[in-house]
Amino acid sequence: MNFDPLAAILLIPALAAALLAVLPGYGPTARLNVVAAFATFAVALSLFVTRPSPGLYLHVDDLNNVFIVLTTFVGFTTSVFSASYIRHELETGRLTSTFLRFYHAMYQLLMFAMNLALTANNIGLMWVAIELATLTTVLMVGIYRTHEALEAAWKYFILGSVGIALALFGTILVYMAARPVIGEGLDAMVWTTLAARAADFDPALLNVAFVFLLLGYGTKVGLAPLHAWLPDAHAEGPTPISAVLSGLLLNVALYALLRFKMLLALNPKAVAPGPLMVTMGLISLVFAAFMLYRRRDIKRMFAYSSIEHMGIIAFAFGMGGPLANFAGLLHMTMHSLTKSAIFFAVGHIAQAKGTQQIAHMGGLTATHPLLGWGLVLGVVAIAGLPPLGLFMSEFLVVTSTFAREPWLALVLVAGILIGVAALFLRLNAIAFGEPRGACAETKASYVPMFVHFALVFVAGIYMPPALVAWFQNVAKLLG
Amino acid sequence: MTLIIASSCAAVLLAVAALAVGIGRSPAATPTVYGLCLGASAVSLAAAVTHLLGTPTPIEATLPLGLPWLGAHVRIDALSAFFLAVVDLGAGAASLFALGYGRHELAPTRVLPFYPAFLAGMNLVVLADDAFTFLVSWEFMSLSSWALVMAHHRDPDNLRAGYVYLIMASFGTLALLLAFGLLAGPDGGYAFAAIRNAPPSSALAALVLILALIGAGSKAGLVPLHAWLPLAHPAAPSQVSALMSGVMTKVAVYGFARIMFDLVGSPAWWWSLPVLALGGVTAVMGVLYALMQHDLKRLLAYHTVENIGIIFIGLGLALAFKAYHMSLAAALALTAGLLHALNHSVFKSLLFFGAGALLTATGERDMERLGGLIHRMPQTAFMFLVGCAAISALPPLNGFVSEWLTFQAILLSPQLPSWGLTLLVPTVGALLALSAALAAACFVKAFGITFLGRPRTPVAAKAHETDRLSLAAMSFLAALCLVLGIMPGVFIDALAPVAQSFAGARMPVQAGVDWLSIVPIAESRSSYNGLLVFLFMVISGTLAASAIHRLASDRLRRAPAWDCGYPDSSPATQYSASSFAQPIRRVFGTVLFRAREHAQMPPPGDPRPARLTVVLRDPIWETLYAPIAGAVGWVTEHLNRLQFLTIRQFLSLVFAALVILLLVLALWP
Amino acid sequence: MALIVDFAVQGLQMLLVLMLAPLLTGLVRKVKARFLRRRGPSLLQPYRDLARLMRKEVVLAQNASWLFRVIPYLVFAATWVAASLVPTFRTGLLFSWSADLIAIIALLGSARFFLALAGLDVGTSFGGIGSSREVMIASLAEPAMIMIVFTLALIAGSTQLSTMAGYMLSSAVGLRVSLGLAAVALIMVAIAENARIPVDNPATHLELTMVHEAMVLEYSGRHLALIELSASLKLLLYVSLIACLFAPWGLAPPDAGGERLALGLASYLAKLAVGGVLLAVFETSIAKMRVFRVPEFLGAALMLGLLATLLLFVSRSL
Amino acid sequence: MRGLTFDIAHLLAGSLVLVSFLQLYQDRLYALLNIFALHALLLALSVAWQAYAQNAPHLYLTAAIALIFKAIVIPVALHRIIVRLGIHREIEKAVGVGTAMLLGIGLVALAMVVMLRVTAEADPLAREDLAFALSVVLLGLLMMVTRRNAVSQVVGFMSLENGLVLAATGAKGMPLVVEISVAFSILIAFIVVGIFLFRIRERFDTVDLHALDRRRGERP
Repeated sequence: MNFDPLAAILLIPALAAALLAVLPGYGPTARLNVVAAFATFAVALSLFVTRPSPGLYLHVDDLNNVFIVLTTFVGFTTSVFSASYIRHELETGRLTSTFLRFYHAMYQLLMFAMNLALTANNIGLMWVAIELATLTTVLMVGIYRTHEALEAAWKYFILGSVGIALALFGTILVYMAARPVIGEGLDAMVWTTLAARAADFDPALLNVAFVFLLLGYGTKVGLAPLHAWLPDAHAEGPTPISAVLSGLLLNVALYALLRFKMLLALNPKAVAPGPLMVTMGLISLVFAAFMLYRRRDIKRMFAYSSIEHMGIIAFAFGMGGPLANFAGLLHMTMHSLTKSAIFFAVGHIAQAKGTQQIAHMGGLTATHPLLGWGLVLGVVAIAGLPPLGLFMSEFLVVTSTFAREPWLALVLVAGILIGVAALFLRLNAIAFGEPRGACAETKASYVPMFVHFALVFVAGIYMPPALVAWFQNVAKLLG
Repeated sequence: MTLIIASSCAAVLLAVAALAVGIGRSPAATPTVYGLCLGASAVSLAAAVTHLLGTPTPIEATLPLGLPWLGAHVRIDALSAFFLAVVDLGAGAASLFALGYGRHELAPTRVLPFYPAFLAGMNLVVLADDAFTFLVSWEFMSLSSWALVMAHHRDPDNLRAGYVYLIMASFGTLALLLAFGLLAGPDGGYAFAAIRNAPPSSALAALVLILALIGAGSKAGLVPLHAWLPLAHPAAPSQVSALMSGVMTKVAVYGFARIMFDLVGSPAWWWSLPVLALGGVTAVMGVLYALMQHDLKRLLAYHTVENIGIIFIGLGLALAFKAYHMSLAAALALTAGLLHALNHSVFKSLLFFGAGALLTATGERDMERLGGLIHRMPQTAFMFLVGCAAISALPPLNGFVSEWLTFQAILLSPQLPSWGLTLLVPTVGALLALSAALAAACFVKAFGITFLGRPRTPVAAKAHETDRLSLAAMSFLAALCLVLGIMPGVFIDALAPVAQSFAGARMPVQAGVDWLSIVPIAESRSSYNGLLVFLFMVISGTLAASAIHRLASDRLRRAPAWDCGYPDSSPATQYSASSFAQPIRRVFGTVLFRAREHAQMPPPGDPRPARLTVVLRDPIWETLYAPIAGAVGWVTEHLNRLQFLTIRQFLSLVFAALVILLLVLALWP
Repeated sequence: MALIVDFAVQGLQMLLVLMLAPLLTGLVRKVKARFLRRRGPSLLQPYRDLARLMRKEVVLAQNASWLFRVIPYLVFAATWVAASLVPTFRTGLLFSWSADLIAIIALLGSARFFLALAGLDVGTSFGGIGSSREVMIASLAEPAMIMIVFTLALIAGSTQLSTMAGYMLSSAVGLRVSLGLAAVALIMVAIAENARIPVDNPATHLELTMVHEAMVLEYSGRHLALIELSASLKLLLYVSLIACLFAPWGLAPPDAGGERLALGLASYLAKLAVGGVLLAVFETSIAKMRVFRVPEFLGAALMLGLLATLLLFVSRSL
Repeated sequence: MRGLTFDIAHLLAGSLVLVSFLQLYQDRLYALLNIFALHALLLALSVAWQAYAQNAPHLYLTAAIALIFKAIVIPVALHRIIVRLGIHREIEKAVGVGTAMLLGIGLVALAMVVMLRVTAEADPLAREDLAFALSVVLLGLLMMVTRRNAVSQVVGFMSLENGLVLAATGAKGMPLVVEISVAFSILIAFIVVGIFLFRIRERFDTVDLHALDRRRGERP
């Protein structure tokens, strides 16, 4: 039989999940987790060469290809990180082996759900996949069974469910809009056909649909004021999950949003989705930037920074145009790499310090040079300072915006500056100054973190033409 | 060719930085790194100078880096060649100094990797020829220097300094980002060539001017954006302080010149108004701040602010003249400004090296705890004295030449047809004169309190002369101060191509004038000859000395100080830095800094010492920075409540968003 | 040939100022004494003082540094060079183009710079008082002086003293407000710079009132002699400066023959005498002011200078 | 025939909205549960009717789920929980009944306005249904927002979801409807179990969400 990569990237995680659910013991399961993640990544890479033709349920195009590869890659590195992280958790007894099995199974299930959401060629399927992803992450956030963890999970769950419901309503509306044109049945939910015929859809229905989708998937993206679940979920869950949440799940939800934005953009009579996204983006950016100041929990702080960057990305896509869209895609990629790397560092730091409270950290560059400088590097990157990748995207966003909408650009710049100030205020306390707090040794795995940073660094000064070509195609698609 | 050499030198520096990360801990690291830096910058300097002296036609190249569809453009023309020379001159001197000074570094692993990176960043800024490369190098320079400021991170003051520095740096970069956004236009023509071909409309250009003033000014230390500078420059290790004060600020000047003289096209006359006004204010404020300091390195940092003001006065005049197509005058003003940039980088580096030598010798930066060091470290004292004289614009040293040229440029300004300028320029001239005089006063204080008199603390009494390499670096710069002072014509001629291409004309050729004197416009109008003045002074001084020693007595007897017959009292009775500044503080400080002196006199018979406390307040910090910080704090305070809502309340946020959006749809036309 | 003559004239000028300086000081002292109904020392007393000081041994404070011993020569050199570049009896001196008015002021500035350092070197409180007050005065006097230079330079279209004097001689210069303001300001600055009453009192040794004298308190012997000499040189310089700018009559042009030179010399001596007498009159008719009134005095000078310049700018641009 | 199907569907959908209002009005938990059961019943009926009208047999399955799961199982389960946890029988409201009602009416009006802008080509059935569905959704959300304790919020969420199912079934020939309704039932089951679990594991005194919020990561 011929080998179908598309099926593979879905089957591998699914099978792995099933296996991990039954296998006992730390060593083998962790290894299996890594292996499965790597296999998925390898297969995803093969998508670059052989791209299967779109079916009723699954398809691959320039847009999601990049995301699939990114997702599987970060999933792989995160699994490596999580191996060392979880070992420490087991040793300190924060996790028991039963939960460990659960954890690994859920991890692969999450991978499966995200891959499904990315490859889905069917808005219904995509919706189901994202719901699945949400549920799995909910369960993983609550895994520590502390008051805070349960509460975070509960909050995430309730808000997520509402989001899901809204998204579904939007999906139904899209179907309603498509049906008169395309006809009943599955075709009316297939991306490729939808995109082809979008111009003739009923604009009013599309508008309402987009409002619901924006709020529904926007809840997953964590745009303010729908962000409430995000900081706590990041803060209370296991750090690998925080990394995956920030690095991947937000992207996946944003990806879904982009798909629908494209749909609307194709319809001349519908409202321009741009202004909505720009507004929400700016609100999220400025709001998160201010919220960064009073954070005492390091993971919650970086969660807010994720909100901030999602705001920037939404802003970029809202502005539209080749430059801004390119910047948005680049920013998405760079952010997920950087933020997950930061969470790798933060996870080990929290383990070394035995707390997530910033007040009990200090002088890390002196006590744990690699972790400390890793964190510094991460913050420098996330603050959008050159020569790291996020600078390029911010450069493009700001410059391209200022020539078109000066005032928006000023708000954007102000938000970014406020955020940078907050981040470095905390960084000073964490990484420099006299060492503070407990100082345990950790068997940290630095490789994933520095691999990510290396990629971000390279992207900041040199981007391979192939990637650029993809991004530019997609940027054109996004209009 | 030059371009290849220059950029490869930058690449070498980056490689050295990477190397330093690797070998940072080994004892051989310090000499290796600084040695390599010295070599690289020397080569690059040679390349720049040859390019400047040869007929400098712009050379361009594009590397497959940076923005994918744009690539990294690098280019070297007269302006960048000149600033490349300034950068690498300072870099070379600093590296030489650090070869000796760096050995006393406590945390080499926090300095060595970033030092070459810093140098590379500055080189690249000067070479960059598209907005992206320029800003990347610019911010890279800030970032690496930030890391150097944080080198001694255990001191809370340094932490704060680093923090303020980074914020101001990002602020400036963002401003420049916006400026380039305007220049490049919506479809992103980021290459400087493209920008040159499509200069912005006058309204946009005005916005660019403001943004460039903010962006480059915040890096250069224009008042009121200088706040970070006196915090950050002293916090770094001394060779880095020298670089930041002497060189990095010049890179900022380069950025401003590049944008205003090259990219935005022909200027309008009123552009010069803010530049001149800010320049004048900066010059005076800077020196007044400096007079109130008793931390030596901070004092020097504030003087950087002052000199930046002088440089900007030159640039502003050049803009004004250029706007009215008075090319010759523009050339004079521009040359004056750039020459002062060069001079300042020389003597400011020299002074910071001196401060560094003191730091290693005594571990003190506070002048109130020094004194009498001229006996313990005579060579350092001599070099420092030369630096002081130079920065105080005393003939025949170099500081005087550039200020003299600036005055000459000001004296040409009545030919400017516009009212605003005719009223502003003489005022600026007065401010310039005032700042020059105050600078002299300030350096009498700096040198007198630090090196003269009697040691105020044991550490000062037990200080020892610094090492040879540091001295070599200092004497090199001191010699340069004299050379620049007595044969300025050479350098003015070297600057001719810059003036030619950016002011539209060049100053008259100085090489022809006999006795190496300089003639800005015409000999009947004004001329100055540093060499002759120098010779005159030497001759008459030696003449007098020999005559007196031969004809009259040369007997000499040591005795206790006379001091109006008071018995020799403790060193504490000497004038201290703050008491020396007291008259000037009373004259200027009472208004500007709201200086208040509280004297607590114990009642008669009470043995307690009387106490004099002086309260100074920083007007700019209080009126500009504190309110902003307060506002941010207020907003965060109030927004932070949103972190603590119940799930229901969060749900109602979602609900509200939904309803609002639906309403928007319902009301959509 | 011409070159030799120029050299001769330049040398003559240098010697002349050097020789005349103490005489001027002596004259001022004499006249003041006369006004006070004293006989006063003879006109030649300053020469005698100098000679005596020269012969005396130097008593150096124990912790005086090498700088302390070098400074008198530096100060003397700077002042002498400055004084020898001001046209006294003939414009267009050989080396006049080597330093214009701004440079001359800067030379005096460097003299003051080093003298102030000397005040701090021994590390006594009086030296400190002197230096700090001196620099405070200077920090106001110099900008005022620069403003005056601006005014004159803008009128004469040059900062070159010879050219300026030549222009002042010519009929082109009418009666100008700014010129008057500048003259007043220049006189005020001159008084301050030369530590004359009402700013400072050259004759006093009352600690709390003295400025210049406190600075040089630790000097003795030949060092003191040099400093005294440079002080009187400076006085001479300012008088001749005022003379050649505001009363340039009789100045010999560059291409003057013997008799014009003689005339110039004579007129110069006359001007000096007049200047000295006027100074004495002024000094005896006014009381010394408190140190912290000095800034106001000099601030007034600065404002006058600035006003003069502004007037000029405005009138030019009309 | 056409008219009749339309009218009946219209009637059922309209009565769903009405019942939502009743829920909004209700301030006793048990009564609320009963009314919700009614809500679910009506949903089941209307889904069944749609199944008949579009002769799409799979919709009967959805109807059945609605009937059994939502109209019977869940209310009973919640009933049990209330007894087991000894929750106060009356509902704490954040907003008074009157205002809630007013808001509700405003929302229904909004839903109508938004939906009636849809071009008439889309067949009226779908259009009206959508309008009603949207109002039910909004009312459910309003209920979640205005009620303080978890049970009534769950009820609110479920009626919201009823609105979704109504919309889904109203959309002719929409695939995956059954799957979706199943998925949602699972979701709701999760919620209910969640409430229950917290009681067992974490000894929260009440499932009033306030108690959950009391333990917070970072109080200033």
